[in-house]
Parts: sequence; C-alpha cells; structure tokens
Amino acid sequence: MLPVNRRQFLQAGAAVTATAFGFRLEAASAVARELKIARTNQVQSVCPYCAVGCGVVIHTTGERVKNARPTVVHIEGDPDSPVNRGTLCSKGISLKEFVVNDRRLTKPQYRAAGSGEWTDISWDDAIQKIARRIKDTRDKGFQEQDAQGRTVNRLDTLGLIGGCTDTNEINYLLGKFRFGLGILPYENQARL
Amino acid sequence: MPATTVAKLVDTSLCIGCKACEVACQEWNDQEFTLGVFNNTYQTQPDLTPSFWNLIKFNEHVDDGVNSWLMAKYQCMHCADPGCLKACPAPGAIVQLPNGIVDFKQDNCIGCGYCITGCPFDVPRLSPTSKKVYKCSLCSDRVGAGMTPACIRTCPTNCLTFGSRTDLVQLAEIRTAELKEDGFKDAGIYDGPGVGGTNVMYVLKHASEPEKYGLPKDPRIPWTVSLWKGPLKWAANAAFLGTAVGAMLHYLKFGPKETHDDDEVA
Amino acid sequence: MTTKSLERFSFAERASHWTSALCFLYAAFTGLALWSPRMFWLSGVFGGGETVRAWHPWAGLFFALALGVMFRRWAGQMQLDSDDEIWLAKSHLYAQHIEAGMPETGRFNAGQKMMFWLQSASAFFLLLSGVVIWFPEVAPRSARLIAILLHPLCAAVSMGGIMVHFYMSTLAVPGSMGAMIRGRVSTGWAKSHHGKWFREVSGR
Amino acid sequence: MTNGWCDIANTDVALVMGGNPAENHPVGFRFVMEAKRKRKAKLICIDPRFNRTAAVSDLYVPMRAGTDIAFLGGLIHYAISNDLCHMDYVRAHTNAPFLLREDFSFSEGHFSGWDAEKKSYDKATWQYELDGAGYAKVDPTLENPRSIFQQMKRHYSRYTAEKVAEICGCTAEDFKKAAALICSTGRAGKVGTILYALGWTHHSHSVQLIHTGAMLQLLLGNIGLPGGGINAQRGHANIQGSTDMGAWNMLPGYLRLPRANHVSLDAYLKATTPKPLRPNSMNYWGNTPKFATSLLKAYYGDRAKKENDFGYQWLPKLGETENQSWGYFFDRMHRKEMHGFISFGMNPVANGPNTEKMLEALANLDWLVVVENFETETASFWNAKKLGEKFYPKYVDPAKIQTEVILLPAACFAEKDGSFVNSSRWLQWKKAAVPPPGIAKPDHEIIARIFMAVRALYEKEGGKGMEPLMAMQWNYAQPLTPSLEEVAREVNGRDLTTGAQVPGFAALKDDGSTACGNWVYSGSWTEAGNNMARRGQEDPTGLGLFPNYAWSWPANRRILYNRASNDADGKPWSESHASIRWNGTKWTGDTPDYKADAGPHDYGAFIMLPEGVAKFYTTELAEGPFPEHYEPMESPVKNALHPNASANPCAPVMTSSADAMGTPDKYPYVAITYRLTEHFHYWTKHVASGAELQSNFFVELPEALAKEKGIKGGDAVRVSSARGTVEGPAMVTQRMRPLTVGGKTIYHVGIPIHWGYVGRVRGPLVNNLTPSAFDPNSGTPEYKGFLVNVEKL
Repeated sequence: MLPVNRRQFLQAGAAVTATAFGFRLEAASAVARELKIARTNQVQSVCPYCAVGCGVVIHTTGERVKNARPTVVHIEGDPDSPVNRGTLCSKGISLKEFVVNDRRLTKPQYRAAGSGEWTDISWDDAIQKIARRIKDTRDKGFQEQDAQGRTVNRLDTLGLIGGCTDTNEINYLLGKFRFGLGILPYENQARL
Repeated sequence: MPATTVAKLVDTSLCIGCKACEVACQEWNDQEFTLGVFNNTYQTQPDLTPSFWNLIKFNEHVDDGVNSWLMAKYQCMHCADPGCLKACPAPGAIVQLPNGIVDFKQDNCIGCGYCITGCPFDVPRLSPTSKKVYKCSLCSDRVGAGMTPACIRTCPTNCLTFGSRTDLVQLAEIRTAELKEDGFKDAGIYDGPGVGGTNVMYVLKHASEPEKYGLPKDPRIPWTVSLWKGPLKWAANAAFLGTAVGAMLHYLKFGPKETHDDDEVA
Repeated sequence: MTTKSLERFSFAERASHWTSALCFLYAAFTGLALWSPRMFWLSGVFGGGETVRAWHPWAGLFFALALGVMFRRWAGQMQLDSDDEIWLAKSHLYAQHIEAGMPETGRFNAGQKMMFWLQSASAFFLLLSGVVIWFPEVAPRSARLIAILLHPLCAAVSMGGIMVHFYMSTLAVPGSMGAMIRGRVSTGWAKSHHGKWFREVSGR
Repeated sequence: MTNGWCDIANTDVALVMGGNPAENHPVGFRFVMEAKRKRKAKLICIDPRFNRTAAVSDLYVPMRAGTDIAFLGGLIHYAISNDLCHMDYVRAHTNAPFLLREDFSFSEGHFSGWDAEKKSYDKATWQYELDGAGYAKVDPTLENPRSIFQQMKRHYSRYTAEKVAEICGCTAEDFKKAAALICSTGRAGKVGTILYALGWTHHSHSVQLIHTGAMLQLLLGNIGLPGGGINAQRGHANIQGSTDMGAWNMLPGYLRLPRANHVSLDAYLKATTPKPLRPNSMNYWGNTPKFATSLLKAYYGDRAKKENDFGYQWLPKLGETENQSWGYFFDRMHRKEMHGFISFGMNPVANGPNTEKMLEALANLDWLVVVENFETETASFWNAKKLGEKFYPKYVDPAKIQTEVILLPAACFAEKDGSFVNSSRWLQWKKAAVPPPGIAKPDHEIIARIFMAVRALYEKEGGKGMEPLMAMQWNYAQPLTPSLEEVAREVNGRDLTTGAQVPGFAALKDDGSTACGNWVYSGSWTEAGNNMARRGQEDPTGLGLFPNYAWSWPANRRILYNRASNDADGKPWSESHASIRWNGTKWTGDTPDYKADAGPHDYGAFIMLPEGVAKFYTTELAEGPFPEHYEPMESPVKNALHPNASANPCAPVMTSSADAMGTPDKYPYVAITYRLTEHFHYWTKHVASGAELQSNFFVELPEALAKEKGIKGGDAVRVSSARGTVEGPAMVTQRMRPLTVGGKTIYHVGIPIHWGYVGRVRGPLVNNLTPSAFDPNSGTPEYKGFLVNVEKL
C-alpha cells in the first residue's frame, strides 16, 4: 500500500470538518504561521500502545535527502481510521517523543557475570554469544523422551517471553523459534 | 465575502480528562516538556505557563455525598472584544484575525505584559527567558492550511469541536437541550457575553456555577483596563493638549514675567 | 565677585534635578509609546519596543531615586506658610503678571511648592504602580488592575505638571533655566521673583 | 472483544466494571460517549475508585476490590427473581435447558467432586446427563429442577441485594439502582454491553469472574447483538495478536499444545477435537484436524508427511498436568531450575508480581537476553539495589550476580512493517516509516539471526534435539531478514497443490495439501492481496462494522456469535440490532457466525461450541461449573457465604522464600494497582510527554483514612505488604470512599503502576507489593485486592 500524500491527507482532514460543519476551513483562514508538516512524507501506521488500535499518520522528513537519515517530525491520528477518526489520546499524540527519544537503545550492550556496568558489544559477537548460550542450555536441558519413554522433545530450562507489542508476523516467527528449540516456558503480556 | 468566524466548543459533559489536548498542543507547538511537582491532584500543572497553553482543570467536588469531578479545558478564549488586545500598546503584537482568532505575534511583542492584566480569563503568560508573552493561537497555522486545531483534532470524545461560530452556537444549544432532557436543569452555554462573546464556548452542566469548573463567573474586561484605555486616555490627551494650548495662549497674552532691576543683571 | 549674582541652586540640587529630568523625559516619552499604539512610533526613537519595555522601568526608577534626593533636600523648604496661602488665593494675579497685592515670595513660591508636592506624590505612586507593572508575572492580579490605572493617571498628572513647569522655566520666567543650569541668578532676578529669599541670602 | 470498538456506539446500557476505559482506552471510550449522546445510553461504573470513567457515568457504585462475582451473581439473581431475563433468547441460544446429573451438588463453597488433598475437582459429576447417542438431555420448559436454568436460579438465590451489599461494601439501594438499569436490557429492543479490562482479569478468580459477566449477558440476551457482547479492552497494541499466535499452552489459532500422553497426532486430535453434544451442533472445532495439520505443514513444510504424522513428534509436549504459565516458570527460575531467558519487548521485573522474587529469579539464571527499545528494569535488574535503593534490602550487589546479560536494541513500531490486532480483532497493517536509531535492528531480524546462528552451531557441533530444530521450515527469501509480507502470506496459508493463497480457513485440509500458520488469520492475505491494509470506508449496515477496513478475524467477522442476534426462526430480536439477516436463502450483512446458506433451524447459533448453544454452565474451568464468590487470596474479611472456603480453593499458592502472604491484622487495607491515562504501562516514563503529564509516583488514600493517620496531601507515606514496600507522596482524596463490609470499615489504597528504577522519571515499582497469587485457569496474578499497611513517613 502506498503512503498517502500530503494533499490527500489534508483533504481527508478537511473533509471530516467540511461534512460536519458545511463550510470549508480555507475560507476561514487568513494567516499562516508556517505549517511544520507542509513538506513531509506521510506513512500510515498503527499506535503501539493500547489495543484500541488507532490509525496514525507518521510525518517524516529526509527520505529523499542524500546523506541524511529520515526522521519523524510529527505523528497524528489517521482520519480514515473508523476507530479513531483522526483522534488520539495523550500518549498517542506524542508518539513522536517515543520514536525520537534520546533514551532509545542504539547499540548492543553486554553485562558480564558479576560486573557492575554495561560494555559495548558488536552485533556479531552478541549473536554468537547468545547462540552459544542457547546451545549450551539446550544441550543440557533438552528432553527427547520423558520418564515413560514418550517422545516429548521439550526444553524447559530456557524461557522466552514477549510479543505483546510485536506484530503478528514477528510473533509467528517467535513461535517457530520457540517450537524449533522446543521451548515450553513461553509467555506474553496477556496474563499481566 | 466576509470570513467565517471560527470557534471552538468545549462540551464539558463529554470531557474525560484524558489530556490529549494538552499534549497535542505541546507537541504541535514544539513546546519543551517539563517535569511537574506533585500537588495532590491529577491536574498536570497548577496553571498555564509560557510553554503550556492548554490545561485541563480537574475540579473535585462532593455535594450531598455525591462525588463529581468536573474537568474543564482552560486556554485562550479568543474573545470578540479581547481585553489583551485592548491593553496592548505594540501594534501587531496581538492581532485579531478576520476569522476571530486572537493571535500573539511574538516578533512584535515587547513583553510589557499589559495583555496579562487586560485578559479577563488570566491566560497570557510572560516567558522569563524570551520576555515575550505566549498563549493558544487556536493553531492559526493549521486553520490557515484547512486543518482543525491540534487539540480539537486529537480530542477522542468529541468534547471539542471546531467550526463556524454560528454552527457551534447551534450545536451548543442542542447539547444544552439534551443535557436538560437528561436531568441537568442547570445546563447552559458559557461564552462570555461580557466580552462580546468568546470564540471558545463551553457547554456546562452547571451553568449557573461556572466557578465549579474554574471559570470566572461573569468575565468582563476589568473596568480599570477599560477606563485606562478609554476615558482616561482621552481625558489625559485633552489635558495635555489643554496645557500646551493654555501655555501658548498665556505667553501670547502676557508674555514673559519681567525682571525689574536691570542694573543688577549679571 | 560683585553682588550682582547669587547662587540659587547648589551643584547637588542641579545634578539631582537634571538626573530626574532626563530620566523623566525618557520615561515620559517611552511611557507615551507604551500608552497607546498611536504613540508606539515613539518607541522607535528610543531604541525599539523591547528596549523601551526594558529601559522604561529603569528610567522610572532612577527618576524616582533622583527625585528622592531632591525630596530630602527640599521637603523642609517646601512647607506652605501663611504668605503662600495668600499667594495661592491670588495666583490668578500672578499669572497675569500683576504684582500688586501679591505677597513677597521666599526661595520657592507657592506654585513651585505645589509643583514639588504634586511631582513627589505622583512619583511615589508611579514608582509603586510601576514596580507592579514591571513584573506582571509576579504581581497579584488585583494589584496589577489598580496599577495599570494608577500609573497612567499619575503619569498624566505628572506630565501635565511638567509641561507647566517647563513653560514656566523657559518662556514664562526668563532666567529660570540659567538658574538651574549654572546655579546662579542676578540679584535683580532674585529681587523680582523671590524677594524674601533675596533678602534672606543677601542679608539686605 | 466479542464485538468491537465502533460497535459500542450501538449500546443502550454500558456497564463498565473491572475497567476504566475513559482513562486507559480514551479513544475507544469515544464510542461510549457517542452512545450516551446519540442513543441516550446509560453508563454505569462500578469500581473501588471514583475514576475518570465514573466522572462521566450516569451511575457510580463503589465496590470492594475482588468482590465482582458477588456483584454479578447478585445481578443474575436480580434478573431471574424479577423476571427481567430475555427468556426467549435463553431458551433458544443457551444451555439453560440442559440437564445435569443427579449427583451434581454444591455446598459450603465446594462443588461435588472436591478433593481437598489434591486441591482440585474430579469433574465427573459436573457432566451433562447424556442420552444413548451421547447427546445432552434437555428440558425446553426449563422446569426440570436438574435443568441448568433451575440449578443456576438456585445457586444464585443466595446473592440477594443485602448479601451483595454485605460482601461488596456498597449499599443495597445502590446495587438495586444499578441492577435495574443493567437488567433493563433483558428484552428485545434493548441491548447492553460490558466493558472490562484488567480490573476483572487481575484476580485469583478472574476467569470465573468473566464467566459471570458472560452469564449475565446471556440471561439478558445481549451476546451476538450489535451494542452488546462482553468486551475485553485489551491493554497492549498486539496482546490480542500474540494470544492468537499462541503462547503458554497454545499453538497458533487456539490449538492446544500437545501433552506427553498425546503420543501421536491421532491421539492428540482425538483428545483436542470436541464431539457435538446436541444433534444440531455444528461443532466447528470438529475441524481441528484440518487446522492442526495445516499448521504442521506450515511449520515443517515438505518434511511434514502423512507417514511421520506431519512432524507432530517434533513439537514439544507438556506433561499431563503441567503448567508453564508465568507464575509457575518464574517460580522454577527462582528455584534455579532454569538457566537461560530471553525477553522480547517485555519487562518482567516491572510487570510481574512480587518484584523481589523476579529479581532473585533473574539472579539465579546463567544468562539473560533482553531485546528492547529502552533500557528496562529487567535489563538492569543486576543494578536494582543501586538504582532502586531502599526497596530491595535483601537484594545483593552486582558483583554477586552471576547472570550474564545481553541487551539488544530493537526497532520500534514506526521502524518495522507488520500487523497488530486490536481489541476488536482487527488486523491492521502498518508500514515502516523510518530506520531504527543507531545500529538497532528489527525484532524479526534479531530472531532470525539468533535462530540461524544456533542452527549453524548445531550443524557444526551436533547436539541434542537436532531433528526438531532443523525440521522447522525457515525458507524465506532472505533467511536473516525475512520480509514480514512473506511471513504474513505464510500465516494466511496456501494451497500446496496450486500454490495459491487460501481464501479462508474453510479451504484448509487435513491431508497435508494446505499449509496455514494460523487458521484464525486465514483470509488475511488472500489472492486478492493484503486484506489487513484495506482502507474501505463503507458501512453498509450502518452499525459501524466497516467490513472493508482492515481485516477482522475470524473470516472478517466483526461481531462474534451474530447468529444470536436473531431468534430461533432467524428473525432479528429487534430491527435495529441485527448485524445479519436471513433472506430465505442466505444470511446477509456481517460475515455470519454460521453457515452462510444454512437455514435458521439447521444449527445451533453458537457454532464453535459442542453444545451448539452458549454456556451458562461449563465443565472447563478449575473451580466449578458455576462461578462462585471467593475472596481474594489476601482479604480483610472471611467469605460471607462460606467462611470455610473463603478464597478460591483451586488457586495456586507459591511456596518460595519470597512468597509471604499477609493477614489483615498486620496489613488492614485493601490495595489496588492501576494505570493512569497519562502513562502507558512502563514505557512512557521514558517519554518526555508522559513524564510531564504525571511526573510523580503517588499513593491515593481515602480522606477518612488519611485523617485517621494524620496524613495530608503531599505527605510522604510508606505502603508495605508481606512482600515489600513502596514510598511516595499521598494523594488524599474523597474519590475513594470508605466501605462498610460486614460491619467493618474497609479502606482502599490506590497505587498507580507506571514508575520504576530506570526512566526519565523514576519511582518505586508497585509490584514490590503484589503477591504471587494466580488464577488457576489463566495464570493471571492478583493485582487488585491484596493487603497492605500505610504509614506516614
């Protein structure tokens, strides 16, 4: 699906009001502080907070700029969504602060046993380390058969949780990961 | 064609205190988020600040053992007869647009703060850093681009509506009638007739007691401001002119006061 | 040195007078700029709106301080006596330059004394209300509401008075300006306008 | 949700209980406000706190935390005894006419079959009385004393208004006012909805509580109708989806995880495929073999063959009675029975009960992997003593914690594609807007890289369980960075003979000719394309169904059980409230929850259930076929109905050193934890706006209690439970009223959750206080209604 362009978006926004009030806002406008989303690219998304599932429009700049990373400049409700019709709550309307946030994690980190601090680690090292730990744990704890000789192919010394804010597709992959390894302790936020 | 007067309707009976409008305002206007101090209430801040233009007041009451929690949005009312504008000495610092929006243009603001005193709702706030006064602009930038103001766009419960003033007055009347039907006999519209009507209007369940919502009972431009910017101005102007003309005529008629003893002039 | 001239105002008196006068002028003109959008153009002359907003209170404060110095020095001399009452009752004759029946005046005539008290009083209230207006974010609203009325009211009174003062000291009574600038007046001037004072200082 | 957000606008009476949608789902709450405005709907809020939902409600009734079943049981009694039930609905669409066995009984808080030693029930006596063909016997007149209707009537006859008032602490008058409003929907033409959330699930009797709500809705004839239903307002963007996708003891699509005694696919299918209990029952779960086989084909691809049970043996098996839900496996972790742990975007230290136990459990691991957007309490658990200061006196210093921790930076929602399922069961597709910050990676890439690396190690070195590990199909175009569109197509399923996407789950086969990653999502990405990304604005029924916007599981059905919006003959109960209609040859409107061209009498209305009708009475839950009021595990009073069976007899009690339980003499106040509208869970303490809206942790105290203790608003207080403490300023308020329960004054202490020891704003973790007490069916911890003490500092 293509992202809506600004014009369609503005029209959609205005259309809601136009139908509600029977006049076009342009006629009422007379001034312009500069509109900060006048030149943004828009992508439709869904709010990651609660399960109302509000549609949001993410305004970004910098996609077509060389040597620049696209960044989010504004996020607001998607007027096309029948759920929220362009509205959002206090958390949703400030999603930009969530995405563009100096507290975001930007690199893998490692805390050695007994250490009191984080150290940086490369992705390759991190993945290798994790794979090694998984294999060691699994080799030690994997049960192919139970006491009665029934095939169980299970691993209960390794736990896995997550998924409540990941997409279905990621959860599906996580399920394959779980069942590939044979993990039984697998939980999500549903219980909490 | 005359521009439509735009307005905002705050239907307090539909406000759930979600504060989306507060954040939408902060976010759209790129205000810095600050930390608050605990003061025994759910209210975000005790009051508006130069970088916080839109505050939900959480008014808790217990009447005859029945709790009520009346939430009311508090921001610039965009008066038809704005006290701030009346008080402002700097041309172009406060403008009233043809659509009724009262906007502060910080480029022209000199920071005298007269608008703060002139405002019957005590809304403008002087920034100690920039020495300029700030308040809700009714998102004149968004409105200019055909979009609804940020707070209204985000309001989930339709507590806030944006539109032409005439339409919203109608809507407010309908809502008032509905509330009366629901048993709120005191329901009514609050739109500051004392300031020529405000372009931010409220529907209140308890219209005879706007103080319950943290709204002034009968907002008017303070009489001292009116006197200052009205009769006093003219009286003083007349007095200045009178003095100057008087002095001139006096001189023409009587000339200077002579010194007699010429021989002793230094 | 002959007795042809007398010292009318000491250096300290002149310094404080002109300090307050200059501050007053700045405060008055910038005050006018802040008074009405129609006069806002004046702010351009005095450094622009924001500068005027920043400096006006300081000018006012220095005006008040300088006036305070004058007040301490002169307040004793500015008490009205019985001659002053007669003078005031016959001030219309003074205005018409009719000297017959006017009592002889001391260092300051009753009109000047009245001017002094008027300016002192309005300066006091200007300062009081000015401070309130200076810090609108701190001052309580009720105080601000009174101040915004009181300040221009006092300013108008004060400025009206100063217009009269200015007229009197320049055109109406030649020699006055010299007295305040150089500090000295001729004996003739002294005899003519402040006879009693002349006798006191000259011993004649 | 049985219904959906937009549908709430169709209701006449909205009962909010165990939820606070105005604060926690403000945008969803817009539809309640719309119903209030446009339909003059009544909103009733029943909650220990006068919250922001109560502020706009038409009736607020205070109630003691953990006594919801008593209140709802009272409503059932009120409806039956005042003849306010929708009896035609009850007769047509429920198991009220079914007969129970003669040996079924209930006395002194226990149903028949109770085994006090094992603390569980033998459910034999709970079964329906069957006829020779294996079908349940029924009495359509409902007069038979052994009919479920009569049994239910008798069971709830104890729940009089006065009893409810005695247990819940409300007044009998308030209860009756609420009951009159709620039960006003017990007739055709009036519809009521129930909106609940964690206030109903955070109990040691949560599933029975929701069961009671569903029973009430069935009695009033509100299930399946627009504006009706029983609606869980789920808390996380994709908590519904992650449940659908299978966690704990589930495979995707609510297929049961096999147990060790299911020794073959055949045995598994026999055990998990229900048989119809009435002749007209469609018993849709009878298709379990098709769904299970297709899942195995999706998992194991060509390796899944009929000869090898489609790879069934590769799936891990639970022990026969084993429970690996949250409370159990953290208990095992605490006992050092686990060595490794991977957390994808979850924060167990903050959101699990009994924080100190969580910390100790994690300290007993060899290694921990945390994949997150922000540094969390879990990632930095080893530093809890330093960061969390005084709250963890027993907790040791980092040097003694031997757990290795790897913290991986993950992309957030705006930085990856994929679909979320909202509470309305809508799958909505989103697109990545920006790249992740720094060198952060999307989660699917992290999963894939780890999985591929583990496989590589096994390939190189060999090891245990090679076969199941290698058998799992991972044939994506780019195995290290699978495209989520590719995955979504796999989830929808395809016909392996033609290669085409299947149009829906009806096309799935049990012979291995179809593969489908999750049958309930079948139809989400068909040959027509990605239905989850649809943006159609049409609403032909005018009921807010929006059938062409996104895609709703199952089968794009917007209201579940919608066949029940019509009577037995297929006539709508009311013209205004039917989302489907029978036109003589087929059903029109919403996707029918029924066979589209089957006549009204062909099947029972509840096609998923073996009974073919909805159940007042169920044998599936641990603590009884009818819900019964049990006190929370920590309660200030004894159960007024049966003091000797006070709390849920089946609720698991953990026995580790960290699992102390408190008593009312030391901890006299009832605590509830909850969320505020200003924050989202433990995330927004990292976000500037949330930090501004509510910067400070606080404790809400009733004015009367504060007065008693000499506490003024803003004074620092310490709240302690048998597990731990929190400290913060007191918010003294009249919004929390003292309640009189059995002649005793009970105070609630309100504790919002959103703070922790890392974040832009910080505060104590409220789960320092909460007990490891769980619901036996769902494993949900009891966060509402545990005991604390309050001291002024």
